[in-house]
Amino acid sequence: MKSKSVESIMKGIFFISATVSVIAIVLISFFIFAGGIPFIKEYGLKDFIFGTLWKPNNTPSAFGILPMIMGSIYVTIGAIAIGVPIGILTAIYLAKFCDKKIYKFIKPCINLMAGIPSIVYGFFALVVIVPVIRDIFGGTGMNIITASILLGIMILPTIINISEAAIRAVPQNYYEGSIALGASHEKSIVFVVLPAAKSGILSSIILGIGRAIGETMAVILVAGNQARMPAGLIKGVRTLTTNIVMEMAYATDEHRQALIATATILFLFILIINGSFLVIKRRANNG
Amino acid sequence: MKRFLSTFLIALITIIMIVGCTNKVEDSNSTNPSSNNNSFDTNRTINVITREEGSGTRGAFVEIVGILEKDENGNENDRTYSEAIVQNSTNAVMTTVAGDEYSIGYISLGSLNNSVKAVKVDGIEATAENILNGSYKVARPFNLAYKGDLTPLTQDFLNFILSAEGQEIVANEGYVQVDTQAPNYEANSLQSGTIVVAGSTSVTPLMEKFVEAYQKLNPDVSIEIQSTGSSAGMQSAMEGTANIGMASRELKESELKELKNVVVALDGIAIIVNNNNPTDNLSIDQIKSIYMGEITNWNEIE
Amino acid sequence: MDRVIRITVKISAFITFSALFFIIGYILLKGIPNLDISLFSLKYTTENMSLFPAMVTTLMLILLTLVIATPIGIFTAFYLVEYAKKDSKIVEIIRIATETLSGIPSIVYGLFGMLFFVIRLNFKYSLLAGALTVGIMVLPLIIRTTEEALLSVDNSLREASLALGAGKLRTIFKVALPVAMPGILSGVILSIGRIVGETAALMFTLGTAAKIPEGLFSSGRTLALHMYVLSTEGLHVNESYATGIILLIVVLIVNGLSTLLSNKLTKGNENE
Amino acid sequence: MSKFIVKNMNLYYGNFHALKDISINIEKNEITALIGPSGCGKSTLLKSLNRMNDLVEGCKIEGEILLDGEDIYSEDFNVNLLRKRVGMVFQKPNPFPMSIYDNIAYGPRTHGIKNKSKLDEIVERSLKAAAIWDEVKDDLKKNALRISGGQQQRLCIARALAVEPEVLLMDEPTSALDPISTAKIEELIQELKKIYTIVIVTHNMQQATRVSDKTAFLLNGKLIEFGPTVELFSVPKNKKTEDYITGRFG
Amino acid sequence: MSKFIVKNMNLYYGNFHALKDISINIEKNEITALIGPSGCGKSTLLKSLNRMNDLVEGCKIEGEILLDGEDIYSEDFNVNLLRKRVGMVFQKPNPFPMSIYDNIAYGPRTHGIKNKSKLDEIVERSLKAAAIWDEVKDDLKKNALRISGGQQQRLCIARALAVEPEVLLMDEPTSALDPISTAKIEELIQELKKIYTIVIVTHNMQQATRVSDKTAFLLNGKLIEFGPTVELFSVPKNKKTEDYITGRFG
Amino acid sequence: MIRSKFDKDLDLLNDELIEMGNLIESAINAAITALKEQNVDLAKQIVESDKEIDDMERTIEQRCLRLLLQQQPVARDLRFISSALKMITDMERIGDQAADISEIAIRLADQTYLKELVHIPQMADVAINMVKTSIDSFVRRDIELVKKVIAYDDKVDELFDIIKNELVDLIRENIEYKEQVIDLLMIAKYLERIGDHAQNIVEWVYFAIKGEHYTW
Amino acid sequence: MIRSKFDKDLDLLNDELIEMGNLIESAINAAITALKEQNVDLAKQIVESDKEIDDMERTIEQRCLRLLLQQQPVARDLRFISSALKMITDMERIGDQAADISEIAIRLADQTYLKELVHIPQMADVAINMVKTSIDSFVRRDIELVKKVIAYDDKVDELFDIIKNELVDLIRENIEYKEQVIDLLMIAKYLERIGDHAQNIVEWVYFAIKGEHYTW
Ligand SMILES: Nc1ncnc2c1ncn2[C@@H]1O[C@H](COP(=O)(O)OP(=O)(O)OP(=O)(O)O)[C@@H](O)[C@H]1O
Ligand SMILES: Nc1ncnc2c1ncn2[C@@H]1O[C@H](COP(=O)(O)OP(=O)(O)OP(=O)(O)O)[C@@H](O)[C@H]1O
Ligand SMILES: [Mg+2]
Ligand SMILES: [Mg+2]
Ligand SMILES: O=P([O-])([O-])[O-]
Repeated sequence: MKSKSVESIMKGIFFISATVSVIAIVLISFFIFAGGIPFIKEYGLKDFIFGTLWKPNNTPSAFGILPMIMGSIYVTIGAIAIGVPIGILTAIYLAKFCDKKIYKFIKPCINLMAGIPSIVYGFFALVVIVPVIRDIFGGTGMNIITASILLGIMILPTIINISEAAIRAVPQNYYEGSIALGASHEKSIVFVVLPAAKSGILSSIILGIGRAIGETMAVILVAGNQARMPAGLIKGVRTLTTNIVMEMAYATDEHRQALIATATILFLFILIINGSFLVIKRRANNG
Repeated sequence: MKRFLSTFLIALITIIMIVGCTNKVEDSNSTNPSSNNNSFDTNRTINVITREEGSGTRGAFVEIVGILEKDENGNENDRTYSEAIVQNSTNAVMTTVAGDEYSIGYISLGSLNNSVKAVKVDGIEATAENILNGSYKVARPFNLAYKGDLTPLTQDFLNFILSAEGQEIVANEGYVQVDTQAPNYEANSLQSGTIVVAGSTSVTPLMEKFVEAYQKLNPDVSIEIQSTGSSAGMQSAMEGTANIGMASRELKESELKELKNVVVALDGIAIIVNNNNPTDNLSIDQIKSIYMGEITNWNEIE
Repeated sequence: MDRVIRITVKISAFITFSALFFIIGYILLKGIPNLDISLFSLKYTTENMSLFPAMVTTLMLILLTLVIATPIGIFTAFYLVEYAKKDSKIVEIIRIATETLSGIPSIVYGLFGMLFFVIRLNFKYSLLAGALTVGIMVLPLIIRTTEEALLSVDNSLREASLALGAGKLRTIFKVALPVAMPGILSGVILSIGRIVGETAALMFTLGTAAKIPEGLFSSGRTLALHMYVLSTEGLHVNESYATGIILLIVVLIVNGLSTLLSNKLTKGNENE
Repeated sequence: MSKFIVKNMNLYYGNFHALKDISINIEKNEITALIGPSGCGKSTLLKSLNRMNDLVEGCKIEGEILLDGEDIYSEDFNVNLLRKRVGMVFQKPNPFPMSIYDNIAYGPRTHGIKNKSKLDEIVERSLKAAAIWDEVKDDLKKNALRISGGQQQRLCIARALAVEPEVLLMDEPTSALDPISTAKIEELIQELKKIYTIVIVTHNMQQATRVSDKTAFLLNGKLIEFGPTVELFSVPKNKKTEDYITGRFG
Repeated sequence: MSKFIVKNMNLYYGNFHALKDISINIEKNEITALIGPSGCGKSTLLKSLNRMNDLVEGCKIEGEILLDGEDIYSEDFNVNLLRKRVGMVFQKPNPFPMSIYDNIAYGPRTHGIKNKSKLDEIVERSLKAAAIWDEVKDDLKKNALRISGGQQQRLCIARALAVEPEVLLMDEPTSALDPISTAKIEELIQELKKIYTIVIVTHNMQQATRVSDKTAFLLNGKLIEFGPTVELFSVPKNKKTEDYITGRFG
Repeated sequence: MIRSKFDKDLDLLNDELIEMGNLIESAINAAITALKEQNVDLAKQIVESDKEIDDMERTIEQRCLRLLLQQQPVARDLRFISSALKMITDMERIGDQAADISEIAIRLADQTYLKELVHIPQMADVAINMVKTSIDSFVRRDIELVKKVIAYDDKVDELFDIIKNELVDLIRENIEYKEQVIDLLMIAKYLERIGDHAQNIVEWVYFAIKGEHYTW
Repeated sequence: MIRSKFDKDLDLLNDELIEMGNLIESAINAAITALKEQNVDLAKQIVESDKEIDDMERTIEQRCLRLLLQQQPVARDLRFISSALKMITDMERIGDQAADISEIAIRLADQTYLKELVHIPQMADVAINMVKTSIDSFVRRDIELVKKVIAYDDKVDELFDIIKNELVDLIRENIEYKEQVIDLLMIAKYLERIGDHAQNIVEWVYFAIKGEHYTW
């Protein structure tokens, strides 16, 4: 039974491959936690998470990351508020309103948008968006709004591509069924097609949020990055990821550990967010 | 749909034109800095731009300007204005200042170009000579660090950098020599092998020049530069992933425990403002007040 | 109502496309004047600021990463879709793992890659460390898309193959895989996009040496890193923008090639 | 009385001439069956009656289709209203992925009915009319995708009825169903005839004989024969019709 | 001579008792039809004959199924070989998305035939046996998805024939086809009977009467009646059979 | 609920068959009465009403064909419909026979019977009984009644022979009545045919019920 | 190629009907010959072979029912099959009639005919012709032949009346032959019935072809 043994060997290989991501997660967790937990222990979890002062180079230094946690939350919400509706609506446009010729031209552009490195976005925002915001809102032009707009734009390709696929995957017969009841094209899409695509759209949002939280290189340039509690929409802000990326290059000793600990907290947040979305999704699928 | 497409294309063209034009305006500004001064509104707040915590540039800047407060217990407190925008690269600071008439920042002198304007500090222009002669105070060292004993190759490379030839490169690149009377480089023998240099992005451009010159003399030597940041450089040197670490700041105590360092150049720190900003000169105190948030308005400066 | 919907949709689309064209226009405007033949010199020097090594490194990294991640991703998907019992614990765990992986910010990958591959395994800054790091990063993408693609393969095709007396393995490779290919490919495209655009995770793993890596354990820099490095000190901003254009072109070519390939593959599969 | 009058209608999909000079009268409160080999244009003809063909790019129509004397393809004819008046049921049951209640209420809501008790009443009436009320009345909140295929199809009929159409178009409404569900739907169709005018496309000749009053036989886009069903199936006038219905075509 | 002997077979999907004490003999070179309402276990019974049920998680079988006297569920029975001997054709035509040629050659290649001219010969023979050779012979490189549904189904039959099975299992092979294609397949099935033993599941009672020699009626997993087709459809012995075939079930 | 239309149609068919059965039953009944009572009007009425029976046959035939066309009947439905299709031929023929008898009755109305009609009414009784029973067997789907009818047929044949011989004897004695005798003989023949038809009917009833032909 | 099985079955049905037609045609032909030539053997043979015709009827009937069951025939197929189903009753009855005639022939074989048989063979000719033509009309699906058969029927009825009167007259003169006369009368009646049946057959042929019943 030669073929049988080949079958079982391959099955073993497949299984081992499948464990790679688990191993990766374990390793990442290990290194990130191993790097972060000693510091957190020493500095005190409460002081670390709820401290509002981030002065790593002071003696004694202060490592409170609440400003960054809040900053991340604000900016992510802002990005979602901007990127999700526009992204989904654009996806609707691409899937249901756009004619073929335009689509053929635009679709690769959207894909291109996904491939543009974030620093390009960052400089673009710094040169184009920041002055506009400054003119409109005054101040430095580097603030939560700018960062949100930039992130909103950056998560567009993710949201558009996945949502569009989800919308296209909705069987045409739902749409036809609605049209045949005398509902207009627009109503049919909004009230029948979209709800039917909600699971796919939801995962596009999740991935979008992931990208928004994780994105740094661009945000650094336009967020202002002040390490203090967010002071308003038109004031600068620093997020967890920017905090890490920004100071990692110069951080030493405790400072460096504090940054890794920031990564640990960030990692925990990601786990929590993913977990809750998993639950939501499962609910949505069962409901 | 056709209509949509055409509006779209028109919009696109307009946008490109606008971007293009603003670009041109910028260009004309830079060639003719004073012509547009009249548009500068002195009643606006100062947009302060600083570097991130730990940055060599910032470290030198806050110390020299006196923003870093030290008390007798050895406690240090960086009192940088909390509303100051933090950018984490020279270029970001420059671009920000270039784009914001009311902003002020500080950058490595070696990176200065005409998109922004360097102001005099206490009436002294930021130039290599002025730093060398000590009249311009705001400068930082470019450190090279290594662990343990040097290999002959690395030693030779360091020798080259500190030689007259090496220091000439420093001067040519707009940085400040540490030794104007350095001896000539003596090639012991033709060197060969590999060196990994890692660290400061600020030092990197200079290091690239060193490397190119050195390789001209020793074609068999290959030198790899990792431009990952000062601390990462020190880390690499400590861990041995790099033979030489580069830092654009003083070494920390913990680093000094493990590493030996040499200063190969000084880098002036230029205080920059927008080209449209009529301000040409700032005193150290003014700079300090601006960066501590005590002066927040351009009209407070005189 | 209908008008409102229609107009909102169109306005949103307009916003998206404006943003997109602004960005592309920006890169083109900044980059085109700085494009110079010397940027394509074989060797990087401070004179030519050649982006050629970065281009080659980018391609090498893409290739190596895909060589590492694609089989693992596809095999994982095979396991999940074709072998594992639905709703079993293992599947659950792997799924949570992949979802989590896909949510981790790239800087965390960078940190991990540096701590594990570069330092712990002593790979130094190298192609391999970089490829492994971004490999893990794109793994969930490939797993996910492959899984979706496999799930969308009509079960009746598998049954047909089995009913002909073919074994499971043959069925997977000869029937399911070809049909799922376009889907897998789209995952690969996304991954390439991610690899090309990545900086944070690569800086501390691949390193930034301005040369073509001589081997797996040699460092290099991708176009995105090149851009980053050139721009940070503000000394070579122009070359950086020029690199941006090349990067866009690379992305366009890779996307185009993949679409072409996927069209070729789907041509065989499409209904009617 | 003719509900629909189709006069010298020609339909093109791009360059493809899908329906050729069709003239047919569809009588009120009758069931008209459309039969013919695959691709002969049955669905196309059906869809031209409520302008579902508008969704197809490059579809061009010439000639007239009058609904109660009004040309449904004239400029000022409201398409959405037309589709409200001329409901449609598809080959594959296609309930929306929402609750049974919402499925039925979808149409009325679309047409502006918001009142809860009014909606309740419509839902009940429609489900009763589609002979599925008893099976689902205790579970109106249930997702419509969780009922059986046959029930889904009746739900779709109920959904179509909920907007109070005058005509029901059915495109092979039972071809995806098992014989028992099919029988139920056939019964239902005959019940509905009392109130609605029905046009049904079917591949099942026996079904056409069972449920319809008139039958139209299409071939290659042409209307070959049209007449009372029993006559057409007993003594077809055209050789082609006979060949087709006796299974000797092709 | 009995090709298959099913003896007191019970089949469970998890806790669900899907087939209850089935005993049935399937004769060589006969066509046996399985009929019964949806969910009665027709497909399950069919699939148990070539162990396609192995793929279903939690599927348990008790009792014996003998193919030419050998228990196909015994430990040392090679499943792949079984499936080569007992071919299967599915409800929806499911050609592989490759060329017509490769579709047919897939099975033989699987079983180790590499020789090009041998494959050519098999392809031609199988396509001829499935009465589709004339329609595709000039275009064997064509993607199999680009031929019509009816042709696809015959292609699938040809594909099944290419591995030279002894038995052909068909699960509603025409339910997705139009009447004309259906007629062609029915003709074909009767041709094939000369060489193969055929078991066919069908929802179409007339089809069962037309094509089969014996018919088995299943209800709720039980074999209610089994006998010569014409007899079963003319004078069913069991009231339940009669109720079902006359459409009075449920 | 299922197939209610079909069932309704079948019920209708059943009712019509019963009605037709009643029609022919009363037709022969009336024909014999007319013969016995020499009632010309009644006889004429019967001849008239034969048209009704013919129409009935057409109606039923149509219905059967329509059901075959529409309902793809199998098993008992197919048997029922095809039996009906066959049965009505016999029923119609019985109607014809009754009309034929009535025509003779009209002819004989002004003649005095050369002998009191004994055996003919007797035979008629049996024949009528057969028809009645055959209809009953159909109505009740009753195999026993089928057998009874088949048993009756021998009686009819027997009676026919008796009558024939009797009539043959009568001719010799009443040669002037020869036409009457021949007519009566014809009546007897008709009655015998009616018996045959009744037997055919029950054979179809038997087939409809059992799915096989009656064998003796 | 399509429905070839069905077509084959229909062809078979057609052939069987023709064969049955031929059988009954030769049966009556032979019966009349036997009668004329007083050939007992032949007559017996006919009586025997009636079973064959009965079997044939059953076979055809089975086939019709099977086709109805399997093929869901419509239009001309349905008409053809249902006509066949009806026709065979009449054909079988013609066979019966031939057997009945043969039985009488056996009885009369040892008697000398009281008069040369003139009209009966003549009537037989017509009846045989009718049967023949009806079969032909079926074989050729020929409406003209149908009409011809229907026209013939009047002739048969006419001849029957002539024969009846003739026989009635004969009785008086040859009272001792009364039984023979009655027998001959019966034969005439049978022939008349054969004519009727032939007419029924063509009516079904007409229906099969035209889809409607023949109206006069
Ligand atoms: N959207 C379309 N574009 C181009 N041709 C089409 C389109 N829809 C249908 N056709 C063509 O028009 C003809 C009629 O199609 P239609 O769907 O009306 O056939 P049908 O009679 O309903 O067939 P079926 O029984 O298979 O549903 C076919 O030849 C088909 O190929
Ligand atoms: N994989 C499975 N797991 C659990 N139950 C199953 C599975 N497959 C089938 N069943 C159940 O077994 C019963 C018989 O299923 P089967 O598919 O054999 O029915 P069928 O007679 O083929 O019906 P149909 O005519 O709808 O194809 C059904 O009640 C079905 O719900
Ligand atoms: Mg259609
Ligand atoms: Mg099944
Ligand atoms: O600011 P750097 O440390 O990269 O020079």
